[in-house]
Amino acid sequence: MRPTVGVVVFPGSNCDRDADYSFEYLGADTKFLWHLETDLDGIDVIVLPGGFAYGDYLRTGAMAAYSPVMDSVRRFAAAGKPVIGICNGFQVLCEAGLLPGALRRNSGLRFRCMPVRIRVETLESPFTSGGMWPGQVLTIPIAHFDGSYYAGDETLEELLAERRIAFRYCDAEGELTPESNPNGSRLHIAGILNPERNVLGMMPHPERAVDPAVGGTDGRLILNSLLYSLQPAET
Amino acid sequence: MKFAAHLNVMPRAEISDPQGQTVERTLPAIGFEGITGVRVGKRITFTVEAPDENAARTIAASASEKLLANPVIEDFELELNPL
Amino acid sequence: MKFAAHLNVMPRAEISDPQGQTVERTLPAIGFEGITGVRVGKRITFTVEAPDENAARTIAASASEKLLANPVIEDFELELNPL
Amino acid sequence: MTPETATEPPLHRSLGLTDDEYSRIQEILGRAPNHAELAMYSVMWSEHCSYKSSRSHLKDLPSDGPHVLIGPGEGAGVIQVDGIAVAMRIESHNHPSFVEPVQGAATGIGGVVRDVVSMGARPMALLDSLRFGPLPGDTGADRTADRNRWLTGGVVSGISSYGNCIGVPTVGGEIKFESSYSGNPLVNVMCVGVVPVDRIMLARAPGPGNAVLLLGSTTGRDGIGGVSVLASAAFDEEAGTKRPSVQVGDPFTEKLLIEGSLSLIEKGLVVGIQDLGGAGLCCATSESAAKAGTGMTIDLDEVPLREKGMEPFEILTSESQERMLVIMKPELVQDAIDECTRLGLRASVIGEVTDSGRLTVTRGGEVVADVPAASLGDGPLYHRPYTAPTGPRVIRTPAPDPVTAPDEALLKLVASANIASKRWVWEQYDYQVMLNTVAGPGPDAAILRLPGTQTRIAVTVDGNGRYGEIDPREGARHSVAEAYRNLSTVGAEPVAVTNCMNFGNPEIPEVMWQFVEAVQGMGEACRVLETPITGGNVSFYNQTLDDAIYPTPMIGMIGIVAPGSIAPPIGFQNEEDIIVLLGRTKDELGASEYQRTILGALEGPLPELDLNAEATLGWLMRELISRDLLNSAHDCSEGGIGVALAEMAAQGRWGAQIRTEPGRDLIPWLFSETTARVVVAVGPGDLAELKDLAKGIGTPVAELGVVKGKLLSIRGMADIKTAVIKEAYEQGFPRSMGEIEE
Ligand SMILES: Nc1ncnc2c1ncn2[C@@H]1O[C@H](COP(=O)(O)OP(=O)(O)O)[C@@H](O)[C@H]1O
Ligand SMILES: [Mg+2]
Repeated sequence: MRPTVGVVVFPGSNCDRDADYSFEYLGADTKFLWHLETDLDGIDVIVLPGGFAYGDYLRTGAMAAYSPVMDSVRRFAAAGKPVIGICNGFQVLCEAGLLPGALRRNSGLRFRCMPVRIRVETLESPFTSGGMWPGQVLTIPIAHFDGSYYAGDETLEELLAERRIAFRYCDAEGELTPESNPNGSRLHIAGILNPERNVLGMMPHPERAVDPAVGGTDGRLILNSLLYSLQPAET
Repeated sequence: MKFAAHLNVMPRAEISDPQGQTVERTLPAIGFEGITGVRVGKRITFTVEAPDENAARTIAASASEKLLANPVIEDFELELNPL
Repeated sequence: MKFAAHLNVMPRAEISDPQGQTVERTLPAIGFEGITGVRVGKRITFTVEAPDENAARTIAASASEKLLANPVIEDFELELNPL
Repeated sequence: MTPETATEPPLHRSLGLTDDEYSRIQEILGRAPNHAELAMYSVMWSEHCSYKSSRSHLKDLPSDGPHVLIGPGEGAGVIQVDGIAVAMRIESHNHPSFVEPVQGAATGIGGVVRDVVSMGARPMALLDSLRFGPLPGDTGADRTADRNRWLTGGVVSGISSYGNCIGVPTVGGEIKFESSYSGNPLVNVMCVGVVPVDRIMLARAPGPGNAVLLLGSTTGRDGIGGVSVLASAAFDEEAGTKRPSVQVGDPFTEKLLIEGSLSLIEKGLVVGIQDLGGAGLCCATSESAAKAGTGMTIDLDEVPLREKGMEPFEILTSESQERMLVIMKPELVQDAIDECTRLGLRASVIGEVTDSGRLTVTRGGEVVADVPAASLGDGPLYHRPYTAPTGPRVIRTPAPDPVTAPDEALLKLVASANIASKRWVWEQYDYQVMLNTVAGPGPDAAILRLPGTQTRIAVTVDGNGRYGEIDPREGARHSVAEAYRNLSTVGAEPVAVTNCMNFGNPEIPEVMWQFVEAVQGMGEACRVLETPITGGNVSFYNQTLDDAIYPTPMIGMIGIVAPGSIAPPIGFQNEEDIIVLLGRTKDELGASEYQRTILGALEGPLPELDLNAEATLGWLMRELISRDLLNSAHDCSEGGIGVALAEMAAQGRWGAQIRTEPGRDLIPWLFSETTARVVVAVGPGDLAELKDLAKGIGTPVAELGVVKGKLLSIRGMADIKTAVIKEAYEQGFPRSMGEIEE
């Protein structure tokens, strides 16, 4: 079965084509969903791609969180289907209340585009269950100005207790050194899951690390894991 | 009726404000001593049209809460004056 | 003596404010009618230590002009209160 | 009115028009122009729009070649690569960036991107070429240093915020510091775009009866008339004070404008399209009508305005950003408006194409301007006098500085803002979005995959004002050669050039001479290297008081990478690789970075330039790379062999043991900027093949040494640890920007 990946396009999204390219590269069917679209029939995965929805004006993701498509995405997620928000998409998920916390300006106060290392913190999610081991270090690019994850202490404790941190910034050895945190995120958080574990938000761009001609290939692990999770279980 | 709304949106007190800190560190370097506790937030001004002040306040406050400020990281103060 | 300074930095009236315009165009779509003339600027708060109010005002105003606001595209308003 | 008003110059002069120009307008119209018309002529006949000083010289540039589809004269040049059209263009935004660096640079990106979109192309890459005065701590730093730093940071953040937001990767560029730019920085931006050949659009308004649409932002009082319209007391004074001196970029609207324009084109709704740049609506309407031999009526009441009380001349000449003009069949207008509405983009029908040959503008039903459309673009042509400077031009090679030890000099160069890694800059740019960036920023040239294909192109932008100051003709030739070498070093075959000529005031004969010389030098080099010029941009008046900037032609060059050819990295990869210099080193320290940073001087003579040697070296590099013989490669440019080796050590895994040429002085050998040289590393087993190839084509080969250990060890010089070189190279720039506390 070829799963169908719905790539949401907000006004100002700019990694929509990249997500489309990479999922197709990995063998999925894809469909663009303009933000006014509310019909998600036939869609197996929702991707909220990176970019600058509404120019990132006011606050990243703030206006996009109110796009008509987001109500449908909420229902889609509530039905247990997988949603992945990448970069700007992560920001939208937080603003829309699908994930806790918020993304603030990088602590260095500059946009950063670079490959970073992230550590796989849990295998319990469709995004991390296939072909990864706990503590595995992946190299994935980031490209953001507002990627500093913030949540209050209580929320952080909850995330830890429920093992809902999917990825943390680390060094080549998997250590959480201060230099390895590119944006000042609390607990080095690079990606988190919702309580039901079917919604992932992450700042790094796995879709930029799929085609070896233009980047690494570690992003495939995440996207492939997601695609495998949709295959009917073999009996 | 029209009302002028002034909204101050500041990072919440318990949250560190790297932008404010950077400004604070830069100031002495360019000759300004004695400035501390710098915090940088947003100021948003707009006009609300509503039947009366109460209605205007409801609109403005709820726009602030829902869109203009993010309660996870920001506090806001709203001021409303008839125009 | 210490003074609390509140600085409002707004895009100058004749300068276009894409941020404010975009917010304004989005608000009705989210269900907020009657909001117009949105402008988005900065709010900066800090403490000034100086021998007297005049000295504090001089420091704060000149820091605003030189660093905190960009007079080419922004206007600012400064409020100072003894602490 | 004050008594002085009576003696004030006539309006046309305060608008920057000469008496002769004014008479010509009267002749064209058969009457005196009204205010709006006068304003239109004044902006259209300004240097910026009419190229009145430069046109007669630019026409001789070579612009034909097997790949060129569209040469100079359109929004962007277009070449053909494997059946795909690639559009290219450079624009300057020097003056706005000096006033407000963030917004100046941002709006500069917006402008050049729209030029490319106006060809129907999707922008796929940006490169920035920047010049500022010296940063604090740098040789030549003076009281402007702090401001230079502020400008640098601002310009980079402007490019970053705008380019990143519109989702076009910034894949390369250059940034240099020289005192000559302290009073006038340069911000040049190049944009590359792609379009299927059969979908290339032109700025034409054919077909009387066709509708004229304005897409994008509202029109405000921004950037009206650029220069002296503002100064005119005869215009409403109050309006004058309301006019902003700076424009604020709106990348979000630009993104919608890109998507909207391309979508209308893709749906086949568009017969002509032009961006609104200099001289705004007045230019876009008159030019597109004139080029199609038609006329146009424009109703100003239909132009969405941002401000109240705008005068017709203000609406016509406003340079508000993020707008495009589209010509289409009237029956398709509704489809177009529906599509724009869906995308959230403003679109208004503002007029109609006519067969009158006139641009007729109405407001409230009254005609407010009515002029022959072609006459606005057909501005005056000047043959400005030019003379070579007469003063003594110091041409002597300064003696090497006896005090600075060679290792110290090398480290100082490597850490200097001009040479140190620009990571601090390019990490602020999203260089990956669109997933076509095969390499860059960082390598000698960026490599891009053309979307949807396996075809790769390489792009670079290069300019050398120091060389130009010594000899503008040679300087331009050198810049072309350096761009050519950078492309060759990544294995690409250079095929086309676009350029931006940055000069001082052309009314000064010595400056005009620099310009004429540079144009000729550029043309000469491009002829020899077979890289036709597809277009360019001229920026004059880069000058404060009597000080013109160094004459600085920027060369943007595109090359094609052979299928299967993989560019070697700069850094040393394998211990025991043999390090080889292709080309010969002469004692040529004139105008070098060594001279600048270590000696604090600028003196000639320039290194000799042998374009044929560049061409052969280029061929050799492409051959070596396509045979996969090279493990590392880096061209020798600023800082010579010394800096090239240091960069290869800084970016690689290993150091090197280098022997020098017997009987040569170390300093000139290390730091001479002799042209036509590349340093490469090859596996010992491949050395013979390399030598054979080089010998066959006549490129000199010298074995410099071997990749080894963690030291850069050059005979006659104290060893330097590679870690120390790395530190200097990586931290130099952040340190200059004040990000690292001493
Ligand atoms: N302003 C800039 N923007 C983007 N990339 C830059 C900038 N300045 C330098 N770079 C990148 O850094 C690398 C080194 O630049 P430079 O030393 O100018 O190269 P070269 O000497 O080969 O022309 C190149 O890959 C270049 O693209
Ligand atoms: Mg180079």
